[in-house]
Amino acid sequence: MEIPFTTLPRRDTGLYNAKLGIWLFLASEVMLFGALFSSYILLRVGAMPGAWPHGILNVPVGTVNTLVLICSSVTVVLGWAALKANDFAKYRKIQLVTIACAGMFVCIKSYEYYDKFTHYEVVMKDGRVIDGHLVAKEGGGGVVDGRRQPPEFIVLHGVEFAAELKAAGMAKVPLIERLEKQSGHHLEHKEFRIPWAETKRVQNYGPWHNTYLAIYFTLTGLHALHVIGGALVIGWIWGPGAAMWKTDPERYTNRVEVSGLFWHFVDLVWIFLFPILYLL
Amino acid sequence: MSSNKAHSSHDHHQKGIKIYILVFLALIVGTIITVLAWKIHLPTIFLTVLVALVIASVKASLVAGWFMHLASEQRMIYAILGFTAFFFLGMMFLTVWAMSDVPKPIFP
Amino acid sequence: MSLHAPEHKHSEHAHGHGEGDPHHHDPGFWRGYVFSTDHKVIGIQYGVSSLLFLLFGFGLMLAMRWQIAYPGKPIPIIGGFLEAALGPVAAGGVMTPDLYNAFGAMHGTIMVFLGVVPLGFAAFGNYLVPLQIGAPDMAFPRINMASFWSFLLGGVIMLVSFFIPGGAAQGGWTSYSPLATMIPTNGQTWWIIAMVLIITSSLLGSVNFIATVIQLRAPGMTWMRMPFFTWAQFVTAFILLLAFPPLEAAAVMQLADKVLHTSFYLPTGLMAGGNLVDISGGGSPLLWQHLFWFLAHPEVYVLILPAMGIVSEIIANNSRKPVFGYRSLVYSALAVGFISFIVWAHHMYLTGMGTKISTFFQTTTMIISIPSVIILTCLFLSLWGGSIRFNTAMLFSLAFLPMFGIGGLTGLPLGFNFSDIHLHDSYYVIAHFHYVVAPGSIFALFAGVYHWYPKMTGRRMNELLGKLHFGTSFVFMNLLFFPMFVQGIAGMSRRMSDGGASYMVTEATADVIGRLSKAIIDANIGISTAAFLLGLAQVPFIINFFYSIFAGEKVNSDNPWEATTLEWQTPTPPPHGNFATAIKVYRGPYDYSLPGAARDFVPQNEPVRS
Amino acid sequence: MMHKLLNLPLVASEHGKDVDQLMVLVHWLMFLLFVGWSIFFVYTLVRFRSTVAKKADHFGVRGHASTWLEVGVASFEAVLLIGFAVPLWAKVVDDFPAEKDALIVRVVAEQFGWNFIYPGADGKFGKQDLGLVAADNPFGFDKTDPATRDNVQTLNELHVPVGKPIILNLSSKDVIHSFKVVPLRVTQDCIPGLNIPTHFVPNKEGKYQVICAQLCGNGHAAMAAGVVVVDSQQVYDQWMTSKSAGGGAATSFE
Ligand code: HEA
Ligand code: HEA
Ligand code: CUA
Ligand SMILES: [Cu+2]
Repeated sequence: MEIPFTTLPRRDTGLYNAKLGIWLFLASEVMLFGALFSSYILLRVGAMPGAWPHGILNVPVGTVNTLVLICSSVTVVLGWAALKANDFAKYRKIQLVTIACAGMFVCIKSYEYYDKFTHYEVVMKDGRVIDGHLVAKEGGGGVVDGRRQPPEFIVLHGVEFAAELKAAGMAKVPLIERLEKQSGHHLEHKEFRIPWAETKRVQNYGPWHNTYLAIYFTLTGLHALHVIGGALVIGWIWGPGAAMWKTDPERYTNRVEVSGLFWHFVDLVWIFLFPILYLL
Repeated sequence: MSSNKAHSSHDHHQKGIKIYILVFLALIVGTIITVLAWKIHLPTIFLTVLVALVIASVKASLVAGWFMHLASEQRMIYAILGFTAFFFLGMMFLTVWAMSDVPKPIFP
Repeated sequence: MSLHAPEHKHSEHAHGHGEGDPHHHDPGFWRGYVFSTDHKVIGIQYGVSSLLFLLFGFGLMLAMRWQIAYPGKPIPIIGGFLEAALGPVAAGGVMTPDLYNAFGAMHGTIMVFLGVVPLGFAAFGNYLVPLQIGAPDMAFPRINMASFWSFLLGGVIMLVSFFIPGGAAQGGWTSYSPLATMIPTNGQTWWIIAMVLIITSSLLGSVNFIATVIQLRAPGMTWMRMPFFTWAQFVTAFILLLAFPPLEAAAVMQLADKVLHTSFYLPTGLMAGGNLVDISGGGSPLLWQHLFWFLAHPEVYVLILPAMGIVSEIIANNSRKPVFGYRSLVYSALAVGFISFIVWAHHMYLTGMGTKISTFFQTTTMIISIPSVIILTCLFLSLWGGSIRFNTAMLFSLAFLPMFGIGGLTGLPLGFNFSDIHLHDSYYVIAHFHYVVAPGSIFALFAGVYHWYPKMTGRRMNELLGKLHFGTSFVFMNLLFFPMFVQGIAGMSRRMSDGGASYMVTEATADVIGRLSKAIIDANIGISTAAFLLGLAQVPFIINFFYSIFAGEKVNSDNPWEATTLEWQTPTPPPHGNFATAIKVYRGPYDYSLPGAARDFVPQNEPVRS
Repeated sequence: MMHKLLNLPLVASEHGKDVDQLMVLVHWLMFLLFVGWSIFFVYTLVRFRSTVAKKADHFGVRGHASTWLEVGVASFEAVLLIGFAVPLWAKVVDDFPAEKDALIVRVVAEQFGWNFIYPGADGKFGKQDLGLVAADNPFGFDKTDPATRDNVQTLNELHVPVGKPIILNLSSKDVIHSFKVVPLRVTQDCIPGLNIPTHFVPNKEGKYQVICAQLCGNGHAAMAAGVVVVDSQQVYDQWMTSKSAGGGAATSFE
C-alpha cells in the first residue's frame, strides 16, 4: 500500500501531504504562541503602576541573537534552493551554518538565563534593598536534616537603596528604574557583602520574581524548545537522514523544505518576541 | 526543448537566490532600525510600541512571504491561514476587550 | 457488493510483488495490532480504550451519586476497596469532600477528554474517514500511531494520579485558578501533564485528519460528495487544531504557577489560611478562565459534531432516503465550527462582565444556536417519506434527536445572561449539558458501535440485547437527568459534596428563606437510583460487545445494511490499504430509493448510466 | 402557567420578577418547539415505519415550511435578546443607584465564610494602601484613618433595610467564590484581586440563605452559614447602632 502524494503534489490542491501537514501544524503553533502573546498583553495592561520592569534584559546580546537567528533563516532557504538546483554538496555546507547558528542561539540564550538566575534582589531586615549580581556565597551551605542551609554571607555586585516602599510585601517589585527616578540620580554600583542573618528575603530574577519575568521565561523557554527541536530535525535530515537523497531526491528535498518552513516560523516568533520583551 | 526549460529554471533559481539575499538584508536593517528607534527614546510610549510593532510586522511578512513562499502559495494554505488569523485575532481582541471593561482591581 | 475477499487480495499480492514491497509481509503481532500504523487498527485501539475510560468515568460518578444521595454513609461494595487503595481520603469507606472533588474533576475530565472525544473523533473518525473518502490510509500513518500512544500515556497518567499522596486533581474539570493552584496536593500537576499529552495527541490527530480529507479523497470524491459524517469530522478536526493550543499555553502557565511559584493567575494580596501567600502577585484569575473556555466551548461542539455525523449516516441508511438538506447540514456544521470560537465567555457572565461584552457574547451564543436548530430540523425532516427500519442503531439515533433537542433548548436560558443569573452553576447547567453529552453524544456513539460493528468484525451484535440496552438506557437516562432541571431551578448548586444537604431546610433554619426543601434533596435518592440502574442497563451492552466478537451472527455480505457510502464497498473487515481495486466516485453520498433504480440504494462508486 | 410549571422560587427583590419573566418567556419558546417537534416526530415514526411504508420517497419533504420555522425561532430569540436580556442586564450591571441613596457594603469571601464590611456612620471605608496588606489586613485598610475606624464588620450576616438600594462590592481573600441569594436573584462571583460591584433592592423582609455557588475547596458544600437579613428601616437602624456602639467596632478583618 502506498499513500498518494507523499512526494508529488496533488493536482487540485497543488500540495504534497507533508507541506499541508506542516502548515496545519504551524497554524496550531500560531494559536499556541498567540495565547501566550495575549497573556502577555493582559498581564502587562493589568500590572500595577510600576510593577512592570523595564530594561532588565541585555539589549545588545538580544540584538546579536536576533541577527544569528536571521542568518540561520536565510541559510535554511538557501540550502533548500541549492538542493532544488541539484547541488547537494552546497546544501550540505550551507545547512551546516544553519545548525551552527541554532547552536549559537541556544548558547547565547543560556548565557542570558544564567545572568537572570545570578541576579539577586535582597531585602534587608532594616528595609534596605540591594539588587545586583552574585559574586560569591561564603560559608554555610551544608546540609542539615536533608535541607540545604543558607550561606553565611552573600556577596553581590550592584546597587543599594533604602526602601522607599513602605512594606516588605510591596518591596517584592522594586525596580531600579523607578527608584532611580524617585531618588533622582543614578545609583552607584559597588560590591556588597551581606550577612545572611540580616536579610529578610533573598530572591533571584527567576520566573517567580514577577509576572514580567514569568512570561519572559515562558515565552523564550518555549521558543528555545522550538529552536532545539527544529535544530535536531534539521540536523537529522542533514546527517543520517541524507541517505534518502540517493534513493528519493524529490522527497528528500521536500523534507528539507518542510523543516525549513518550521524553522522560519521559529524565526518569525522571535521577530515579535525580541521587541516585545527586550524593548517595550 | 528540454535544455531550454532547464535553462529558464536556472534563471528562475538565480532570481530566487537574489530575493532571499535581499530579504535577508532587509531583515538585518529592520532589526537595526528597531534597536535604534528604541535607543533614541521616542516621545510617547504609543509611538514606541507602534514603531516596534510595525517594523516587526514588516519583518514577519518578509519572512512569511518570501522565505516561506507564502507570496506564491496554494489557495488551500491561504484558506487555512486565513481562518487561523481570524481566530487568533478574535482570541486576542476579545480577551483584551473583555478584561479591559469590568471588574476593577481591589487596589487602585 | 464485495469486490474481493481479503484472503484473495493477500495471495494476489504475494505473487504479484517481489521482496521489495515490505507492506505485504505479515506484520506480526506487535506491528500488526499494537504498534500498528493502520488507521483501522488505531481506530479500534482508540475505540476500546475510550470505551473503558467511559466506563471508568461512569464508575466514578456512581460512587459520587451514592455520596450525593446518602451523604456520609460508607459506599457499599467498593468502599473498603477505596479506603485500601486511596487511604485517608476514603476513611471508613466514606467519601470525604476531598475525594468527592477529585472524583468530580476526574469524571468531567475523563468523560470529555478521554471518553467521548476519543471515541467520537479519534475512534470512529480514524476507522471511517479514510474509508469514506476512498483513501488507503491516513496521510501520516506514523503520526497517527504517535497520536494514539500519546493519548494513552496521558490517560494512564491521569489514572495514576489517583494514587499519589493526596489524590487526583480537585479543582473541577475547569481547574479554575487560584483554587487549582492553591490546593496543597500534587494532583493538579499530574492533571496538567496528562492534559498536555492529550492535547498533543489531539493536535497530531487533527493535522492528520485535515490533511487526509484534503489530500487523499479518491477520484470523483468532490467536497459535496463527502458523507456528512466526514464533513463533521473535518470541522471537528479544525476546532481541535485551533482551539486546543491556547489551553496548552494556559496549562503550561498553570504548571509554572504550581511548580515554579510564578503568578500568572494569582493576584496581588492573595491569602491562604489567613496568611499572605509568598508569591510575586500581579496575575489574573480571569485570564485562566478566558483561555480555558476558549478551548472548552469549542470542545463541546467537538463532543457533538461527530455524534451528529454518526446519526445522520444511520438515519439516511435506515430511513432509506437521503438526508434532508445535505447542503444546509454541511454549511451549518461549518457555521457551528466557525462561530464556536467566539462564544466562549457565556460561561463567564457572572465574573463581573459588563454590558457591551456580555451582549456580544450572548448575541453570538444565540447566533450559534441557529445552525444547531437547522441541523436538527434537517434530521427530523429526513424521516418524512422514509421507510424506517427500527434496528438498535436506528433506535439510538432516533433517541438522540429529542435528547439533543432538550439539551440544546435548555442552553437558551443559560445563553441569555439575564436568566443565567438564576441558573448559573446550578443543577440546571448539569442537566443541560448532560442531555447533550449523555443521552445525546453517548447514544449516538452507541448507535455508531451497533452500526459499524459488522464492518469492523464481520459479525453483527445481538439485536435483542441491543434493544434491551436501548430501552433501559433511554428510560434511566431521562429519570436521571430530567429531575436535575427541577433541582436547578429550585436553586440547588452543583459540586456539592453532600448533595446540597447543608442547604436543606431544618428545624433550626426554618426561618431562613431560600433553602432547599426536603423534596428537592430527596430527589437525589431517586436520581442516584436511576444512575445505578443505568449502570445495570449497560451490562447487556458489555456482554453483547464481547460475546459478538466470537459468536455474533456472521454477516453474509460486505454491505449488510445496504448502504451507499464507500466504507461498505470494501471487503469485511477491510484489509491493509482498504480498497482491493482503485476506487472512483460517481455520485453523492445518499442515493437511496432513487426513482427508477433497481435497488433502493446506489453506492457512490457505481457509475451513472446515461 | 409556565411560571407554575417551572416552580420558580419566591422572589424578594425588585429586579427578580424580570429574571423570572425572561425565564418564563424562554421556556415558552422551548416548550412550543419541543412539543411541536415531538408531535411531528412521533407521527412520522408511526406513519413511515417500514412495515407500512414499504418504499421510501427519495425526495421526502418538499416546500419551505422548515425555513420559515427556522426564521421564526431566530426572530423569537432576537426579540428575547434585544427586548429583554440586553436591556435588563444593562439595568442590573450598569444602572447603579446614586451612592448617597444606597447602602454600600463590602463583601469579602474566604474559605469558607462571608465577611461583610459596613462603612459605618460616616459612610466611608477609609484609605487603602497596597503597602499595608498583611495577614490581618487583606485589603490594606489604613487603621489610623478615622473613616476606617468606625467601619463595622460582621461574619456571615448581612443586614440590609427593606426597600433601599443596596450596592455590594464583592471580592475574595483566597479563591473564587460566588455570592448567590436565590430569592433575591443575585449571583455574582467573588474573585480575589478584583472588586466587583452588584446592586439590588430587597422588597420583602425576611432572612435569606446565601449560597456559595462556585467550587472553592473541600468546604464548598458546607459554606452555608451566610444569610441576608432584610429588616425594616427601623430595625436595621437599631441593629446598626448596636453594632457600632462604643465608637465603632475594633475592625479585625478576620
Ligand atoms: C455537547 C455539548 C454541548 C452542546 C452542544 C451545548 C450547546 C449549547 N450550550 Fe452548553 N454546555 C455544555 C455542553 C454543551 N452545550 C457544557 C459541558 C457546559 C458546562 C460546562 C461547565 O460549566 O462545567 C455547558 C454550559 C453552557 C452555558 C454556561 C452555563 C453556566 O455555567 O451558567 C451556556 C450559556 O450560555 C450554554 C449554552 C449553550 C447553547 C446556547 C447551546 C446551543 O448550541 C444549543 C443549540 C441547540 C438547540 C437550540 C436545539 C434545537 C432543537 C430544536 C429546534 C428541536 C427541538 C425538538 C425536540 C426537542 C423534539 N451551555
Ligand atoms: C462527555 C461528558 C460527560 C458524560 C458522558 C457524562 C455522563 C454522566 N454524568 Fe457527568 N459530568 C461531566 C461530563 C460528562 N458526564 C462534566 C464535564 C461534569 C462537571 C464536572 C465538574 O464539576 O468539574 C459532570 C458532572 C456530573 C455531575 C455533577 C457533579 C457535581 O456537580 O457535583 C453528575 C451528577 O449526577 C454527573 C452524572 C453523570 C452521569 C450519571 C452520567 C452518565 O450518563 C454516564 C453514562 C455512561 C455510560 C452509559 C457509560 C457507557 C460506557 C460503557 C457501557 C462502556 C462499555 C465498555 C466496553 C464495551 C469496553 N456528571
Ligand atoms: Cu465558597 Cu464555594
Ligand atoms: Cu459554551
